[in-house]
Amino acid sequence: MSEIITYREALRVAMSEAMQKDERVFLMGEDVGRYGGSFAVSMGLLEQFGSERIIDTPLSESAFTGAGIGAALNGMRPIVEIMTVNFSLLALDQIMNNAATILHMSGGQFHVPLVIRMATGGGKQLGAQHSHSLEGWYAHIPGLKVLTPATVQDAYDMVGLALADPDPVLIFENSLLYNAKGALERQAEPLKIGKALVHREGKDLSIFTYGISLFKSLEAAEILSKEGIGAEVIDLRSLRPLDDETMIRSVRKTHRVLIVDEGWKSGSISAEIMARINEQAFYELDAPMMRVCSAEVPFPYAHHLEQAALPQPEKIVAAAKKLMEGI
Amino acid sequence: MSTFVMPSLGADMKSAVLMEWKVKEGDPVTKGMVIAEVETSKGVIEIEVFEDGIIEKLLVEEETDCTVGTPLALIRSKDEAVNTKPTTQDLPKSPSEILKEPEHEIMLAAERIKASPAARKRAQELGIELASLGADKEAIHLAQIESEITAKIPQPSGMRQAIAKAMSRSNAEIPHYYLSASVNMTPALHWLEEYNKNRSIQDRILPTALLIRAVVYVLKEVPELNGFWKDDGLQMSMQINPGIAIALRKEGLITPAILEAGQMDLDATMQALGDLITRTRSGKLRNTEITQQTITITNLGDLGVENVYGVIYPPQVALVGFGRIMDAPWAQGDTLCVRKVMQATLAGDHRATDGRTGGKFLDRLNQILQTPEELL
Amino acid sequence: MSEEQIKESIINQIVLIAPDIDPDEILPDKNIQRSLEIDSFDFLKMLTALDVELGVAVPEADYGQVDTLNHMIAYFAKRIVS
Amino acid sequence: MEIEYELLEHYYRQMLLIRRFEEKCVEMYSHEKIRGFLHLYIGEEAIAVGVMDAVGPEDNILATYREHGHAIARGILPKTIMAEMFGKAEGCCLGRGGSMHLFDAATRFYGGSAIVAAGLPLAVGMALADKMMKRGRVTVCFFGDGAVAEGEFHESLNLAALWQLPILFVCENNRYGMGTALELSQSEPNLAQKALSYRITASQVDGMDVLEVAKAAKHAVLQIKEVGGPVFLECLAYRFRGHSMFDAELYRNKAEVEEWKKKDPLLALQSKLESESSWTNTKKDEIEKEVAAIIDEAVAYAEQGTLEPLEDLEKFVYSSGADQ
Repeated sequence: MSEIITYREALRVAMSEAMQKDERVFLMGEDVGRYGGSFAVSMGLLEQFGSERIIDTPLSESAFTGAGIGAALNGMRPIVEIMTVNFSLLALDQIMNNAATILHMSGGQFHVPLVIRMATGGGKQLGAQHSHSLEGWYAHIPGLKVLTPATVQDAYDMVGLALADPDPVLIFENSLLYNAKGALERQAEPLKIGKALVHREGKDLSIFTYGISLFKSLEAAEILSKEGIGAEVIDLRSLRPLDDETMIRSVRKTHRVLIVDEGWKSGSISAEIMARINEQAFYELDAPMMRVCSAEVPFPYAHHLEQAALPQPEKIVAAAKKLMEGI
Repeated sequence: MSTFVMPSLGADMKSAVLMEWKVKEGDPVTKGMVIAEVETSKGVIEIEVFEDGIIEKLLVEEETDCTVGTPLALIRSKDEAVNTKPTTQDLPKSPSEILKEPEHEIMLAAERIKASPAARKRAQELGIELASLGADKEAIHLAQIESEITAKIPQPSGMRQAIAKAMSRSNAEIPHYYLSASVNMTPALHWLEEYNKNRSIQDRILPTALLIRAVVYVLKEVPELNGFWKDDGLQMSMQINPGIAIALRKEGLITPAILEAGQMDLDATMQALGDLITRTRSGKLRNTEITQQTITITNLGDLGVENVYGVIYPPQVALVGFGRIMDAPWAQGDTLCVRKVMQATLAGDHRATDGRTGGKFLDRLNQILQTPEELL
Repeated sequence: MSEEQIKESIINQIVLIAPDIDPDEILPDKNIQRSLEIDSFDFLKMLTALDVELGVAVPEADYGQVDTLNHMIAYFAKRIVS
Repeated sequence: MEIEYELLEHYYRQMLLIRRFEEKCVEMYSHEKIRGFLHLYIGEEAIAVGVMDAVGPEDNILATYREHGHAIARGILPKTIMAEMFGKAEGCCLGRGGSMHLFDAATRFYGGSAIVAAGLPLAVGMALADKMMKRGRVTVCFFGDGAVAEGEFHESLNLAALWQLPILFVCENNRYGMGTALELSQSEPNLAQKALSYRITASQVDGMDVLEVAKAAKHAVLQIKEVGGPVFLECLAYRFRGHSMFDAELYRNKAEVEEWKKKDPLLALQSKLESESSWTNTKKDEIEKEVAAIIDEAVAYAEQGTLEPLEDLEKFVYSSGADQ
C-alpha cells in the first residue's frame, strides 16, 4: 500500500519511526527543534519527542557534529542535521579526522554509527555560499558512506538504512527536492547501501546520475526517446560505495556513457566514475565518455546565470546526441 | 623510397651494433625477412624488414654502433624506377633532424586510425583490419564493425538459402568434371601416428590437416586449379587460400579459408585449421576468410562417406573431396593385402581446366601422400 | 574416481562441444562421433579436455577403444585406477 | 587529609613506569624501532596519574597525541602500547594507530587524537549520551594549552555548560603549543578564566604535584556526579623534552628547562616518600627493578610481535569489511 507524500515528509516520517523504535536515536542540529528545521524537515518532531531528543544546537557545526560522533561512540544512534553542505565545511575536521578514522585507528575497536543529513545543491538563488554540491568531496574519504536520495522512497529508506549502518553515513538532500511528491511504500524492502537503481532502460547510452539530476536526466531521456535514442538512466543513489557492477553492466550494454552531476567537473565524482569505467570497461566504450556538470564558477545569484550554471535537460539531450554521433 | 632504421627492440634499448648484413645492395626483400643481425645489450638479435622492395643502398657498415632510429638502409619499392642518384629528398635524416621536423608528429597522428575502444576490441576479435574500413576522418564505431560481419557472414537461418543460391548458380554455370583416385593412406597414417606419439594431445596433427597440407603442396605444382573463373577467363591466384568445408552444428555449412596456406608447414596448417574451426563455430570469422577462398576442400570422411562429388563454389574452379579412410583390399606388387584406403575426388571447372590437369593433380596428391614426411 | 563421475565429465565435454545434444539421448553403445556428428577436430578437443580433467591422455592407437560412451568410461576408469 | 603510604607508592610506581617507558621509547626511536612522531610526556606524569586515580572504570577517557602516560595510567598494558608503536599486530590498535592514536575499548580509552582540540566535541557527545541514558558516568577530556586557541574548544565548552554535561576538562598547560609560548598565543594566559566565562567551575592546580592533581580531580569528579555539569581543571606543568623527537628547542632556553626540572614531579614525590617510614632505598630499588622488568617485557613483546598481514590492509575502514 503506497501513499503520496513529499520528500520532506518522507524524511520526517522515517526519523519519527526510527525514534519511536529505538530510544538511542535522536536528532541534533541548528534549528531542528523550535524552528522546525531550516527546511521544515523536522517540523513537529519536538512536540512529539521533546527537547531531549530533538536538540537545538548553537551555530557550532564542528562541536555538534563532533558531539554526534562522541554520542555514537558511546552507544547512541544520533542523527546530526547540518543546514547546508557549505556549512558542513566547518565540521569537516570532525567528519574527516574523527568519524572516518576512528574505526581504523583503533584497530576495529570503536565504530561510529552516526548519520549526518544535510541539504545540498543550487537553483534557489542563494548565491555562492549556500548552493554548491560538495557530496563528491565526501565520497573521496574512506570510512564514510555517502548517500544521495533522489526519490521519496529513497529519502525514507535511506534514513533507515543509514541508522542501521554501524559506520558514519552522510545523506545529501537536494534542497529543491523537499517539496517533490512521490509514492512511498513503507513496508518496501529497501535496497542495500551502495546499490544503484536503473530507472529507465535503454540500449544506446547510459546516463549515470544522482539526486535532483536524476529527474533532469529522465526528462532528457524522454525527449531522446522521441528521436529514437534509447537512454538508460541509472540513479547511483550512493556515491560511496559506488555501484561499479551496475555501471559496468550498463556500459557493456550501451557502450556510451554520459554522467550528469550537479557538482563541478574538476577532481569530481563524475571524474571518478569516468576513471572507474576506464579502468574496468575501457574496451567496451564506443565513444569518449561525456559529462554534464555545473559550470566551474562559484554559484552566481542572478537567476539566469544560476540556471545557466546548472545541468539542464536540454544540455543533457545535446550531450547525448553528440555522444551518439561519436563526437 | 623508404628508409630502414635501427629498430627499438625494447623500451630500454638505446642502441645496437650492426653485426652483419644478410642482404646486399640490389637484393629483393620481402616483408618479414631478416636483413641484418644486431648485437644489443641482451645479445644478438635478428632484425626484419617491414615491406617488400629492393635494397637500394646500405648506409651503415658492419660493426657500427647505431642508436635507435639511425637509418640503416634505403629500400626501393619494386615498381619504383631505379634511381642511381638519390636526391636530397631521399637522403635519410638523422633522428635528431627528424625530431626537428614538425610534420613528423602530424603524420604519426594521421596514421593512427581513430576507432573506439569497443570497435578496436571487436575488430581484433574478428580479425578485421581497421584500415580496411577506410575511415580516414570519422572515427570507427562498434556499429560499423558489427555491420561488417553481419554483411559478410550469412546468419544460420539465411545460410541454407545462400548455399542454395551458390550451388544453383554453380550447377547452372559451371560444367563440372569429376576425377577420382584411390589413395593408400597406410603410410601417411602410420607416419602421422609416429609423429603424434611424442606430442601432447593438443599438439596432435589430424589426418585432415595432413590432407589439406598435401592439397596445398600439390597446388603449387598445379596452380591452374587454384583461382577463379572471371570475365571468361581463368585467373590463377598467387595465394593459396583453401576454403575448408566446416559443418555448423545447428544447420548449414560454411567454407572459410585458411589464408595463405601456401606459407604454412604442417604444424602451422594444423594450428590454422584448429583456429579456423573454433572461430567458425563461435561466429568470429574474418571477412577475408569468407570471401577470398581460392579452392574448396571437403572432407566428409568423418561421416562415413566414401566418395565426395562436390559442387564448385563459383568463382572458384575446383573442389577437392576426401571420403572416409577405411580398410580395403589393396594390391601391392603381386600380393593382395589390406590397407587404409581413401577416395580422393576432384571436381573441376571444365572451362578453366581439363581432365589432364585434374589427373595430374590427383596423381601428385597420391604420390605425396605416400611420402608424407615431405609435407612437414 | 567413480565411473559415474567419469561419465559426467565425458558428457560435460560432449555438451560443451555440441550444446544441442540432450545428455539423456546419448546412447551408451553407439559410436560417439558418428551418432552425435562430432568431427575429428571436436573429438580431439574433447580428448584434450578430458586429459586435462582426468589426467589420462588417449594415444591415437587407442582411439578404437574410446569409440562409444561405455567404452570410453571403461577406458578412463581403468587408467585412472592404475 | 592524610594520604596513605600505599597510595603514594602507587603514584610513584605509575609515574616511574611512565618515565622509564618513555625513556625506553626514546631509545627505540633512535634505533628506528618506533617511527612517525613521538611526543614525550616526561615532566607531566603527575597529571595523568593524578586524574586517573579520580575516575572509575566506567568513565570515559579522551586524550591527546602525547598520551602514553594517560594510556599507562589508565591501565593499558605497556607491552601492547610498545607493540603498537612498533607497528605490530599485537599492539593495542593492531599497529593501525601508532604513538599518537592509542585506543582501548576495555578501559574506555577513546584515543589518542592528533588534531588539537578535536577530542573536545567528542567528549561533549559522549557525555551527552551518558546524560541522556542516565548512566552516571564522567567523561575525562585531556587537552593541551594549544587547544584553547581552537574554535572547537570554545564551541565544546559552551555546549558542555549549556547542556550541563558530565565532563572533566583537564587542560595540561605545559606553556608551549609546539614551539610557541602561551604568552604569544593567548591574550588571556589564565586558561581557567576562559572556562569561567562559560560558567564552568574552573581552577588551576600545580600539575607537577600528583597529590594536588589527584585531590583536585577527585573534587571535580565528585562535583560532576553530585551537582552535574562540567568542571575545568587547568594543570600547570612543563614538558622536559622537546615537542617531539625532532625538535631543536630553539624557542626556549636551557636554563628555563633546568629550572623546571628542579620541580620534577617524580623527584618531588620521591622526597615526600622519603619522609615515610615504610620507604627505604631497598624499596626504591625494588620498584625500579619491577618497572625495568615490565619495560624489558614490553620491548621483548614488541620485538617478537608479528606484522598484520598485507591482505588486511583495508580492514577496519568499514565495520562490515573493505570498501568497494
